[in-house]
Amino acid sequence: MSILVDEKSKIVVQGITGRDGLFHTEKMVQYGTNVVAGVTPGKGGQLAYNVPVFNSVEESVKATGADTSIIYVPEKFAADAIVEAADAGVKLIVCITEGIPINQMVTVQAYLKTKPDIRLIGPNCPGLISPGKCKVGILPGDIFAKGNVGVVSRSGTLTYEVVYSITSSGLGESTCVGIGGDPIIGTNFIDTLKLFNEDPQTQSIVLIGEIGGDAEEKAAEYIKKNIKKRVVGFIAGVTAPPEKRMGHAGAIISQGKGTAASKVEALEEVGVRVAKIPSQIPELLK
Amino acid sequence: MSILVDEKSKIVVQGITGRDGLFHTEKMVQYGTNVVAGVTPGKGGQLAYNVPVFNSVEESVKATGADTSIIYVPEKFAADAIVEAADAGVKLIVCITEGIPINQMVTVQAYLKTKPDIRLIGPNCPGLISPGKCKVGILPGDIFAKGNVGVVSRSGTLTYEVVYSITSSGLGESTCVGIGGDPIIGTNFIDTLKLFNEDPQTQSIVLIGEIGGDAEEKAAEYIKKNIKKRVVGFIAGVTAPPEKRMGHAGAIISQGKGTAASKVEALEEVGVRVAKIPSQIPELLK
Amino acid sequence: MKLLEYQAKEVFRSAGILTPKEIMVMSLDDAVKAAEDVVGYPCVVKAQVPVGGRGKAGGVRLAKSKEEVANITSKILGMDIKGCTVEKVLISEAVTVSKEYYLSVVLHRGSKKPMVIISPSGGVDIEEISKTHPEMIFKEEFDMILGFKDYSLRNLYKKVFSGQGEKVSFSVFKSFLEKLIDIYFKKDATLVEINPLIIHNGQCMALDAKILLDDNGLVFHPEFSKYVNDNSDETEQEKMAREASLTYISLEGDIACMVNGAGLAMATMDTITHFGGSAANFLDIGGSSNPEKVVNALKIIASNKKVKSILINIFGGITRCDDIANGFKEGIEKVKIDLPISCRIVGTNDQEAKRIMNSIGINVSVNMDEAIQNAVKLSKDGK
Amino acid sequence: MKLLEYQAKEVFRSAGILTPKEIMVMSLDDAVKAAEDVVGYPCVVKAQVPVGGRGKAGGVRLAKSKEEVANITSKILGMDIKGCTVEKVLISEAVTVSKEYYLSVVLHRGSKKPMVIISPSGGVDIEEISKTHPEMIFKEEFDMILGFKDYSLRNLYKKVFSGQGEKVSFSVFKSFLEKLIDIYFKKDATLVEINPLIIHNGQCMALDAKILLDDNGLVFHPEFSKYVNDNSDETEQEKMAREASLTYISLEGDIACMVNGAGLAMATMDTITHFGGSAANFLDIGGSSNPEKVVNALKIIASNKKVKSILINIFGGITRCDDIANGFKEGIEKVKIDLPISCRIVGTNDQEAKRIMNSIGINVSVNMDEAIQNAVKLSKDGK
Repeated sequence: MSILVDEKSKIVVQGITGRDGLFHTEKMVQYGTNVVAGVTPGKGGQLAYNVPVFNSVEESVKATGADTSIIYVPEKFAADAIVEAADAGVKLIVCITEGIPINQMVTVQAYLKTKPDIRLIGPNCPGLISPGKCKVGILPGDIFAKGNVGVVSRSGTLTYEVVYSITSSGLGESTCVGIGGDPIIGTNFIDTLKLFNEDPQTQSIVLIGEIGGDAEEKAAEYIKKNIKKRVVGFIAGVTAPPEKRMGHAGAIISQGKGTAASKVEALEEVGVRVAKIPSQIPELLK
Repeated sequence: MSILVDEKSKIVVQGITGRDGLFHTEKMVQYGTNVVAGVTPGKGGQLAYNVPVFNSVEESVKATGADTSIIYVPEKFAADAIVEAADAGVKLIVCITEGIPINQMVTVQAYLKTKPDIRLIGPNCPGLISPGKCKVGILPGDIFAKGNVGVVSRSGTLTYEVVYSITSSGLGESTCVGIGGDPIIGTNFIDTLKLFNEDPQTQSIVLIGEIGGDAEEKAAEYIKKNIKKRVVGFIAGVTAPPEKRMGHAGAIISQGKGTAASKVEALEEVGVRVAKIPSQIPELLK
Repeated sequence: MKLLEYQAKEVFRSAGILTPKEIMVMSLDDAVKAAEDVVGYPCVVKAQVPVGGRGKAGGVRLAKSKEEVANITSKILGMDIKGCTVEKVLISEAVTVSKEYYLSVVLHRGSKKPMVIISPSGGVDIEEISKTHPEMIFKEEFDMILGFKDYSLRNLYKKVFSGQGEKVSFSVFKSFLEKLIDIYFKKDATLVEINPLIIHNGQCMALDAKILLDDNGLVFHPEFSKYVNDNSDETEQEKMAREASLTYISLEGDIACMVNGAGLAMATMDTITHFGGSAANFLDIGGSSNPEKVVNALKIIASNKKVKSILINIFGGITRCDDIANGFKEGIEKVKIDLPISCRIVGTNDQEAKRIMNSIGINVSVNMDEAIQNAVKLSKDGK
Repeated sequence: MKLLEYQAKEVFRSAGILTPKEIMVMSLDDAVKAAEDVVGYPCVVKAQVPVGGRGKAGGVRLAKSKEEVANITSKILGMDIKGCTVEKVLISEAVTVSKEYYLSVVLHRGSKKPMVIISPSGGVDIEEISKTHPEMIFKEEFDMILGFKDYSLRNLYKKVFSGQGEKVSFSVFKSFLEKLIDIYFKKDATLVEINPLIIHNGQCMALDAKILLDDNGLVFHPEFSKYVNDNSDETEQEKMAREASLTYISLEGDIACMVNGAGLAMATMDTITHFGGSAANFLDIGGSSNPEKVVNALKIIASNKKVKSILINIFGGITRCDDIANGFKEGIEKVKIDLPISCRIVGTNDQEAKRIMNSIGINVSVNMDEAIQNAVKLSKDGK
């Protein structure tokens, strides 16, 4: 099993002829990912690393049956690219692009709410990987090993660090999902925990959070009620200075949540083993 | 059976203390409809024709479990009243109010699309009735008889005329739904045909259309593909002057549809027996 | 409510939409003055009427000099176009046209939202084009959350503006569309139409303009009330009806109808025709039981000299039949009616209504077909 | 980016939001002139700094005469408030306040849309109120299709404005909220806050103003670029980092860190603390492999006199480790570094990186804990 992507996933790369798009298309194909199409308006008919390029996502889906899109287009056009993918009927949209204005994402999220069958991961995320099957994103493929640990993380390189230590310890991953660090993201901790809980391959789950927001606190509530598998956590930012405050409004909304202490406490309270430093995670999984 | 409303439906009347709201609450209660609550902001705690009045739909739903709302509030507030009902969680909203600006309904419809479990009937409609069980609207109860004919209509008094002739002929109705005559309405012919098709009590269906739009033409396509029961039709406006045109845009969109001739032809083509005058309907049903 | 061209263009200009330089005038002197002092030559003299086809009727003509403006305006002012007398003309700058586009934002019932329709083949033949060359007509749905979708609009733009003619940039085009949709929503319109749209110095310009306003929305727009008496191609009866808040449409026949509800009124007309008669009007007295409305309705239908018989068809629901009867009785006392009357009343309080009608010598049927057949007979007896 | 009060109020006024009469000045003379010529007495002298708590620090004071304005301004200009030197003051009309409200539009992560927060208990204690009297805080979600829902807003209005104080009508309140949300979206803000909001002659008036702008949106708003250098409570290193497009936050410790990725950078700081050390900064060099960024980063961390050792922690992914190493080599050649260095590099092209680092005499570890423990040790050896 594994979640969200596997060897059957058909990937279309939006922005395939850009610098990042082309580079990572190569890496994804080399990993064994089934990249069936690319999209760059005006460049339809070309090939990019042997992948056929189309003028629109709709054309690419019609021609190839792509069901998963990955977005590398610049931040100015990325929100629109998500909408285009959603309209074209792909089921999973992974947006790597960093720097999309937050209120553009507010609008896109409201739009996606009208299309409940479509899942967005990101933006500003490293993507996801089901080791040995499919890599959709920018994660370095060689640190992963096929295994039974599900990893979900708000962070990028910290995820690699954690996975590196998991894999080095002799364990492997079912799927690793980088959900992204922006305030407004598509798939969240809870969505991913639910999928891992239902996935037979996944035996334990690592949740990597960081300061800010209350996603970890909410995940803790969800874990308490629903998750039967072992969950190990790590929260980055215990020693970080407090987040820049969103005026009084930020304090009124957060009511003390959002600090690393609050998150660690919430997780430990529901039985999650929280590592003090990343290298402790493998032993907590055992 | 019957569709949409029956003896178990719990009705809340929005605008119950208004002239129309109060008058028709009385008529509905006298018919045997289970009117459990009324709403008029600022008049919570009062009784209106022995029905408890609440300040908001939410309060009324919490207190009474109302699942169906009927709206009699003035046109200026009616679109907002639909939204309030949808937010409060009633499943069926019947909006009687006439004169709601069209683009307010455009906005409300977009909002309702995000709440797929909620059904709107109207606006600018007479409501619906399942004879002998429940009347939600302004239809004159005494012309109906319990029976097996499902009636769906864009019109108001013309519906009464048709029902009068059906009932006078010795037949009766399962449910009669007035879907409303505005350009933008909630439940349409096709939605209602689908329900009638699935309803065991309904043995035949009467569809009452009129000139303008292409709802009847679309209904004909749907009937061809899906409806197994006998359908009898009537289209008002065969001799009416052509509708005031929506500029060139109207002609470009309609492409000749919208006339009575087009509608009659479309219906007859799929086997619907179309009456020339309302009084022919009962014999076509036999 | 339909705005006349010059009124729609006033709305356009306040929204920042480019139009030719132009002035609306109501007299020959003002027309010449407008051309001489402001607009210049050549200019176009355009009849301002609420009906289509004015071009083919000779209501739009080019003038190259003071004499031509005077000559043409004097011909157009007072001209009859499809029953409307021209009282206003627009003296409009004659702009060089390299290519005519069609553009509109219109309510689309099917998708329940506004739709943009655009074609690179604009001009008077657009409806014909839409039939013979549907591939030249492009449509774009407006999304209530996102507005215009960039990717989709770019595709549209490429298709529409890829041909011959002066160029317009994507961002100019997009911001122009946004102004149109803004007008559509802010003014409670159901149609905002430009035909032809042209590209002039890299900008979109509206050479003509049509706006249909949603009557239900007029209450929010006092700015349009000054136009209400201005824009109607209505008959005398229709005008009386509008002032009395009744829905009345003049027809060619000789049986005057008074019905409650639009659907039943249309079905009544259809049934009249079915039985060999011909309706003189469509009249919906609405759901109210206000007797005064009935009095007014009676006045209006009786004022039509073509009428040979009167048909009353009432199905009481909210409408109380006795109220209708009382109104009718009052009306008959105020308005001298020499015409034969056929009456059908059924529904709420119909027994009381029957008593009242009988008291003024009118028989009441409960059967619609019977009453209509009677009205048809009465309309022919008099001939 | 945070706008200062006077900047936020400029935005408010262009959106039609009422504020007191006020002028921003940067000198004593201008302050007196503003009070004398425009604002009048009494007036309030308000320090313009990008940090909270200026009131309690004495940065907001009432002046009743020319002398008081001069006296107070001279005290406030140049004052230090939480590390920020006051360079600007606002001379503001002293408006009669019958009651203080709190109002903000803020991004709400949970619901993924903006939310309105409003309280009839505004003023400096609003955060305390939100804890002790949560029932005095009202929230209203903005809907991306409907905007504000009338029924819901009416409920809110009744609750908030039912108490003592000057009255405001529902329609004035609603249109005021719509202006705020308009600013929120049109300016790509994540917070628009008014505390206190007052009712003045039946209108809503903003006595204070705070706007946080989304940095990702600044590219669409050249109108704010003039404020960029103005609004920062940043240290010298932070300023250098901003100019080099790096994310740097000054901390109190003595181990300078250079890490790629914010999460890993935080985890690195946490691990330093775990092993008994203390980080001198947060520094994320980002996902790029641009060697120049590494050079700049090195310059910045080395310029902090408190630093006792340098820790490099790189996990290559998109970032190529050899690029980092090359940048570091270049930096070491340009910037004289006397500090001991602990280095961990792993990931894409790490072997080449190791070779380069070795060539300049730096050992490379593959183990993060090991490198960090080493950096902690190095930071203590020097003491």
